[in-house]
Amino acid sequence: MPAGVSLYEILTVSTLLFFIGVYGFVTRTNLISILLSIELILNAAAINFVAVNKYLYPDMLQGVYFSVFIIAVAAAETALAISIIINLYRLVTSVEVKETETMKY
Amino acid sequence: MDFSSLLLMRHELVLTIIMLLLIIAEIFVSEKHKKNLVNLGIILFAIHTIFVLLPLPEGTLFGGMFKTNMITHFFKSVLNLGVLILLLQTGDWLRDKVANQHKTTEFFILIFSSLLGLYFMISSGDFLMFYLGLELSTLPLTALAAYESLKQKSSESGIKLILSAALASGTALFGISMMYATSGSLYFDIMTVSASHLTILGFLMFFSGLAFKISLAPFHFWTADVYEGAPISIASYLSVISKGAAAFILLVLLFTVMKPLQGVWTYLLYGIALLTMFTGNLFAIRQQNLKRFLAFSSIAQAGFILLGFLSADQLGATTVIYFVMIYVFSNLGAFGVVQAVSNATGKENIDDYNGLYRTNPNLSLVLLLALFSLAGIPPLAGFFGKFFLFMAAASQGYYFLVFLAVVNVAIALYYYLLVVRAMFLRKSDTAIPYFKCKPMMKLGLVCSVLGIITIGLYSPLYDYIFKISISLFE
Amino acid sequence: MDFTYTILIPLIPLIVFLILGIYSLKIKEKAAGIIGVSGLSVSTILSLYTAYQYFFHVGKVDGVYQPFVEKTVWMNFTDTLAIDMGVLIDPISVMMLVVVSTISLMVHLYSRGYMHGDTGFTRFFAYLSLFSFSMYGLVLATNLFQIYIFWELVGVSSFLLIGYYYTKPSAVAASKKAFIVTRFADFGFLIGILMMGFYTGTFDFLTLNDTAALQDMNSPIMQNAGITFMGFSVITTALVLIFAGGAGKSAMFPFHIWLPDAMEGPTPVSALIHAATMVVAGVYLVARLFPMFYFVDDGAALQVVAYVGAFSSLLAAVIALTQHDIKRILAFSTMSQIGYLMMALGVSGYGGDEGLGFTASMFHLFTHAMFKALLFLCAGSVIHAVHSNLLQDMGGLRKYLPITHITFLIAALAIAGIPPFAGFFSKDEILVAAFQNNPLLFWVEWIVAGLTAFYMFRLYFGIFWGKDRVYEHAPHESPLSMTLPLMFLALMSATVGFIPFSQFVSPDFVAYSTHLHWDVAAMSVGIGAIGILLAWVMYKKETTIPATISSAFGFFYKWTFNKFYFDELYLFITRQIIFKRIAQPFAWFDRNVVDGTMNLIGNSTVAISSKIKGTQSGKVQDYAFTFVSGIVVLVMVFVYFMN
Amino acid sequence: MDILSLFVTVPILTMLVLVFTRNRKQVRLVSLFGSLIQFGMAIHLLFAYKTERAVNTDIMVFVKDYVWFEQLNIHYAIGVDGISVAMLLLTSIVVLAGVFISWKVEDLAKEFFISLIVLATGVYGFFISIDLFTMVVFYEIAVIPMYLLIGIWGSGPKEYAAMKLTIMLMGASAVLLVGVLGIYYNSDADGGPLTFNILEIAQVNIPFEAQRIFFPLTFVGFAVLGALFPFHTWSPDGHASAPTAVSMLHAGVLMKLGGYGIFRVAMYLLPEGAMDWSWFFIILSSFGVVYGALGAIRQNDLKYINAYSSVSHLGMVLVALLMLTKTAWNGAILQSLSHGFMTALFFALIGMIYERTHTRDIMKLGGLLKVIPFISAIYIIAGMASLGLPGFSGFVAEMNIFVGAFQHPDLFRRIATIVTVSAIVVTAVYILRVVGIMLMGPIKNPEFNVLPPSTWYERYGIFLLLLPIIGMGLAPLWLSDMISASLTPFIAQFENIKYLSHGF
Amino acid sequence: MERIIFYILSAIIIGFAIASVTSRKILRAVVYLLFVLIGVAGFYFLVGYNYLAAIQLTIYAGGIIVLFILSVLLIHQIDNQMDVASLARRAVVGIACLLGSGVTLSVIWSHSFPKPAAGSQATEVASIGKGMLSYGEGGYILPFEVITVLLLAVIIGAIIVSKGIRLSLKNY
Repeated sequence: MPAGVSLYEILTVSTLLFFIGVYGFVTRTNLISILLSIELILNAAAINFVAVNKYLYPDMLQGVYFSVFIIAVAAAETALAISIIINLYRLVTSVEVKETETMKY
Repeated sequence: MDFSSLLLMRHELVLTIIMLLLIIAEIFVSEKHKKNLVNLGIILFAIHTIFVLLPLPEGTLFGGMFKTNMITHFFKSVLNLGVLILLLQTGDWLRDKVANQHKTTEFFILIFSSLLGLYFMISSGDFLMFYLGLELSTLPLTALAAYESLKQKSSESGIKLILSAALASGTALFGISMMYATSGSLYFDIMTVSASHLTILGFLMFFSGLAFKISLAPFHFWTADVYEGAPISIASYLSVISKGAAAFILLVLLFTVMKPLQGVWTYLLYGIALLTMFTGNLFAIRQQNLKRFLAFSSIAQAGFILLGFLSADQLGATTVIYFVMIYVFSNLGAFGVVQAVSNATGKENIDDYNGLYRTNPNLSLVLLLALFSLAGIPPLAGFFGKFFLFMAAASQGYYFLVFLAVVNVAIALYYYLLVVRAMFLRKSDTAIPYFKCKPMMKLGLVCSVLGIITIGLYSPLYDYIFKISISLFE
Repeated sequence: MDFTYTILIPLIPLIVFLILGIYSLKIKEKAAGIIGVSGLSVSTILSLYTAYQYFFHVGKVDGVYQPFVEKTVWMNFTDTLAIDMGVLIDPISVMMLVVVSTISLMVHLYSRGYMHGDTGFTRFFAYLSLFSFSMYGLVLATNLFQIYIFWELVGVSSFLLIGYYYTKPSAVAASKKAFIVTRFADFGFLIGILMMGFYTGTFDFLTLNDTAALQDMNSPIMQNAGITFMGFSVITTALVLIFAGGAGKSAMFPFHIWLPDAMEGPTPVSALIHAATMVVAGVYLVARLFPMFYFVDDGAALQVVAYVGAFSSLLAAVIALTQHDIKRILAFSTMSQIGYLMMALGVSGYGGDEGLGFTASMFHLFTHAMFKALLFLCAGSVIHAVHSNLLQDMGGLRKYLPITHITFLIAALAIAGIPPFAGFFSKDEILVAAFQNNPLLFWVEWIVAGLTAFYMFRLYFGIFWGKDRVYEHAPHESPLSMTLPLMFLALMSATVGFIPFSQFVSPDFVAYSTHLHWDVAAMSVGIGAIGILLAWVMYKKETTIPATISSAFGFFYKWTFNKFYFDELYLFITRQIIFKRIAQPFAWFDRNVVDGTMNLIGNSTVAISSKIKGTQSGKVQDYAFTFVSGIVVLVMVFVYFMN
Repeated sequence: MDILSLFVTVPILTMLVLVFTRNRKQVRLVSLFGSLIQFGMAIHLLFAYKTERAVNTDIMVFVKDYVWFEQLNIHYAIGVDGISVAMLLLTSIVVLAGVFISWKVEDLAKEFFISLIVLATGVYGFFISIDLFTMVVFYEIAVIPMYLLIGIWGSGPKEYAAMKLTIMLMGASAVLLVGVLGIYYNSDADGGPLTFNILEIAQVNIPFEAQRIFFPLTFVGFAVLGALFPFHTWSPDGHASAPTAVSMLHAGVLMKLGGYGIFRVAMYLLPEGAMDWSWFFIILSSFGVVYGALGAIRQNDLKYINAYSSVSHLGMVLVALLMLTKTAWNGAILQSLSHGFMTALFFALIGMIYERTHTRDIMKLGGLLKVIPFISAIYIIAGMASLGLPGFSGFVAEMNIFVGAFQHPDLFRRIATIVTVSAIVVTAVYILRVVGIMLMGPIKNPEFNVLPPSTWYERYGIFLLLLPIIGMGLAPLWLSDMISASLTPFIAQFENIKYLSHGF
Repeated sequence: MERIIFYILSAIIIGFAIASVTSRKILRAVVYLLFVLIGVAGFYFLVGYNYLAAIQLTIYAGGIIVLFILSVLLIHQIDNQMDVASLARRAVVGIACLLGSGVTLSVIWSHSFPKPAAGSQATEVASIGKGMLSYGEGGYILPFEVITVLLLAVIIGAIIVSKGIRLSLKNY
């Protein structure tokens, strides 16, 4: 493990990353950029798994494998989301979030 | 391990095979016989449902990643039954509205893969399988929610669902990583959960992921919009099958892995249950669109389910499973009628149902029974489920919670009666004219009505669940 | 000798009532008359036979009349308390049997002529039979609850008979008034019964009147008499409340207001119910419980009876002076006479000559029944002839209605207390009793005697003398069916005074003999004569004296003419206070406050639900924000506040 | 099949047959036949009970107990004592009369009778069950059909009334449910097993703290159905909008569930709670007695008048129950029965008058006695019965209540009693007001000069209800003895805690 | 030395993350995200999980980012400015996120992790591949199979969502 780098610092980075993602998710006005923020969140989780695995339970690779699957799922998710977004774009020629507020109350 | 033990995965394997068969059939069936694919899919699934009813030994596979026992087996069969009824109700819609878009097989494959995900989630032995099952059960549904790609609402609901789902799973992952950090493993059997703050943090974030699927307040907002936009069958699937499965797995996890955190999740569920019931009911009161209406009612129902968790004993577990089962049938009945009417006339508003009884008495009766069962009116099954839930909560002395819950029952009865009022009391010149239900739809509705009437009165079922649910506690 | 057969006396009218009532639309007038009269005559014969048997053969055992009781349990309350049904045969009940039977039979006969051709003839006879049944039951009652039961039934039949002309609003109003006022009195009666039952442990008259127990200070009854409830001795309170019930039926002040209006009923009814029988039920009730009234608390309750009676008689007599409706005049005279009876009971002692008041009261009840019924029937005959109730429309009728005229005169003399007519003897005894026990009351009643004579003869002269009025058709004497009862009753009124009553009726059932007190007799006859003379002077011919006097007493006249505004007072209380000030606000409160709260709960739920709809904004980002902040809040709660 | 379960199964079978009927004629005949059978069973049960009681001294006879949900200790347990037998008789008679009265229902006749019979089933089941769970089940079964019955076949603001009634009663059952659960989870106080069975719970000494918490819940839960003072508002609106037969069943039978449940569950199982709370509820209910009567004075709608008088009469039931003396209890049961018959009769008559004149406003009516003498005469008789005239059931019941209430020595109860007794005057006022304005007096509206006379089925319905009123009134002994014999276990419950020593 | 690298990496991650959620040009946002991902990959290298880092680079940087760019191009969003949420909204959300991260961090820092167990698993590709395909304890063949189904389902889903229009247009 990297000398002098404590688990706390890594977790701090991931936490910040997570909440930056959340911030993006909530404030962006464009569906695709919301997807970007989701990637940030997922990465934060992945970093956690790896770090925990490395620092605490290095004898098994559970965390690492988990991150691998996270990445795969993230890819699938993104693909599907983008296809839906594009479909929406074909319907209303826009990918603004405000296009998706017809159903409410 | 020898491969005969793969038979423990009978559900999953058979379902996968069916999916493959459907793909092959899709290739070989000619253009004009595409409609028959619907029947094929339903028949195959019916076979599957019956076949997997065979009893099954307990066991663990893949180094503890996949666990199966009587109760999971039973619950999977319940899900099968539900999906079967749902498919029966959906068949006509697929055949008449969709077949010519070459989407039938895909529909089945997606539904089945989502169901497969639920299977894996239910019998997952570690967080990884749990997470994959969750995703596998959610992502196909997002596609299905956006199924009617010509409708903006459909795409909108798809987007809302997938974005919320992604956020939820992201949060859940973050939580899981925290629990991994504190409890040393991702395998349910190995991990040693301790009630430290970090664990609580992780647990709460992970819980939010499941709460999203069960649509508990404040993680429920997606529900109504998605239901409204999605095809009715998908809304029905979301509210019945996936919600039920999620409730079940939550039960399993809380009662086994998270047992050390009971001090936390008891209060958590106490608060969440109240919040959910009130939110669901208060929103449901003023809904016009029946899909939204049912969405909120199902949120309220989820709130009721939580009452059963509070008595962390076998009776509570039994009651929850029992209630989920009842809920499956009742809700399927309601959605079935809505779907039948919407297929025939495209009307989905409560006001459109004015005077329905005088034109379509049988449909109205089915809806009446379903709604009364949801409202918890004896002698329909819903009453028994609710009463037992209240008993479970009261057994730990949460009388005040029970009181508020029953007040909610009264509120719920109010808006269920609004629908009944429209159907029975109101007279309308523009009432929906009489139309004949297709045999499949009939079959589906009859099945759900049978469930609604019999499950409550037939106590041996409860005893059986009680007997097999012991495996949660050893 | 057992008197079980006396059960038939009430039962026969009941059967008649059922027959006539159920088939009231089918049975024709003639048949109805025959059925009714024959049924009642059987009862009458039985009653007279009973009287004969009781008084002259079996009743008296070595100088004391023994009560006979036949009863059976009707309903159990507690181990001790129960309602019995049965007959109690003792002097006063037998005496009442005679009175009721005689008058009732006469009225039945009379009505066949009076009600001739009326559409509701059968119904009328059904009601009459119902009343007779109830009255008999009341008379024969063996215990407080039985008497209360028939008490109510009497009230209902009176209600039905007053409201007989049910299309006439005034009649309906009168019947309602009569029933409700008496019902209000019965409220007190019932409470009294309840207290009596609780503290004495029995409703039975014989047990209650057990003089030995009443005189023995350690007997349970007297023990309980010591208990006080809201400040008064419980038994006394109970007795006063029971007397209140009697006052209601007997139209004593302050419950008297229903009686004048009750004259809306057909005249025979007034004669039967509101002159002779039902109105004296109160007197009978007090007489029934006389030993209790006398012994408990040294007759504290009895004092109340005496003063209420005296005041009522005075009040009624004064009011009667100025009325114009002949039936109302008679009604007030009835009230005043019953005041006499009550007063007499009130001043009576117990045992031997002491019991004179009691005897006198019963005696006067007997005679009064005769002549007052006669007066009413005569009035009926007059009204029948001139089709009006008002004095102004009458005059000089003596030549048209000879029989009525004579009989009326006899009755008037009787009530005025002129010897040798019946009223003289009974009234004389009453005055004597008062004179001996309570001079104040004596003087009051003495004046009342004068007033009575005056207004009765004002009536007499007003009707039969003076000059003719314009009659649309010449008045003619009533048919025989009506005059026959008149003559019979006239005979009675003339003669019954000579019955040695004290031989039969006395508080302790011991026969004793009375003798005339010349001084008192002279005073009463004198005042009576004065009254008659005044009336002669003022009313035999049309004079201006009445007008001048009434104008002289302008204010007082106005008050008396309006019956001292009691009706208005009660009307004010009911309409203004109870209806407007209480019931109306209650109704409002119910609609708006109670029901309002319920509706408010519902509406507010709906209101809340539309308030919070904004949170379901349809913006997926807002959902996400709630999602995450929800987690954060939960974390904060569980990490920081729930350790 | 035991004799009691028939009371549930026969109506269900009737329903099933009704489902297959084709025209209105068949519907009528089937439901008439069914209710006749129920009537017969009730009569038979009455005599069977008397004979059985002679040899059997248990608290309940004909007891049957089938395990239903084993793990939850839920049984289907049934049994009757004198009280429930009387109630069953009442129910069967009123149902039969209701069928007669609603002979002419045109619109959706089949559905109408089916819902009517569902209601009846619930009531029967409630009266025979001695298991709290089944009791609650039947309670709600009985309540729910009211919504459809009022909503579909009602008049006036029927949707509002139906919704209000249903929601208020269901809210009440909410409170009740908490109470029942509370009782259930305290039924092991003596170390025994948890149980829903009333007879077994009665043997348990439930701790006082629990009793004082759960008594009010149970009491109020039932009392709303019994029209306790602040919670009575569903009843006027509901009755006013309901069709005739429904008003009859509702006021005649359904509202009796309240008093019966209070007696059988709240007071029998929680005596100390009853002791502790009785003062409060006595105030409410004795106020309600006068309140209802005064409320009736100012109403002009016949049904409103009757609804408020029901509030007053049933208030008397509650007062009597809380007086805690045997006689008063006896009176309470008798009052329930007699009010059941009387108010059903009233609603039947009101329905007939309304059918003929199409108004229920007494100010518009007048002199009916001349036009429809039969109905009017019966109305007067019913009125007399309702104001407690001797010879009718009302008198018997009220006297039992008053005497019994007076047996209780403490001053507070005395005053409450006197307040309650004062209602007899007010009752007379509003009854006579109606009689005077509507039946007597001149005919106000020329078109009411000729009205159709009463038909055969109306007469049958009327006599069915009138006979028991008079029967109870003339010969109360056979009934009141049967009931008071069944009161001993209740007495025992209260003597266990020496209620006199609690005092006030 | 490694420490400094770590700080640089985290600076890159955080900085570009912020940039990518704030930048008003979507393409730029995508590129910033790419940098973030690369930073994360760097971190994986740093902790010695080279295989994971490789996957991160290939799938994420290689696959997903390209997907994003393609879609951005597809919907002609390259150079138009995205309008941003109102200041108030951003402020509220920002504060909330700061609060959230504060809470989380405080919880994390207050938690004392156990000492790392000695010895470490071999992390070269071969062993990972074996683990990926073995079905015993610590074997990941089942998830591997499940993820294939997942991908299949997602592909089909993507197909039906996007395939809808044309055919249905033809049909309507």
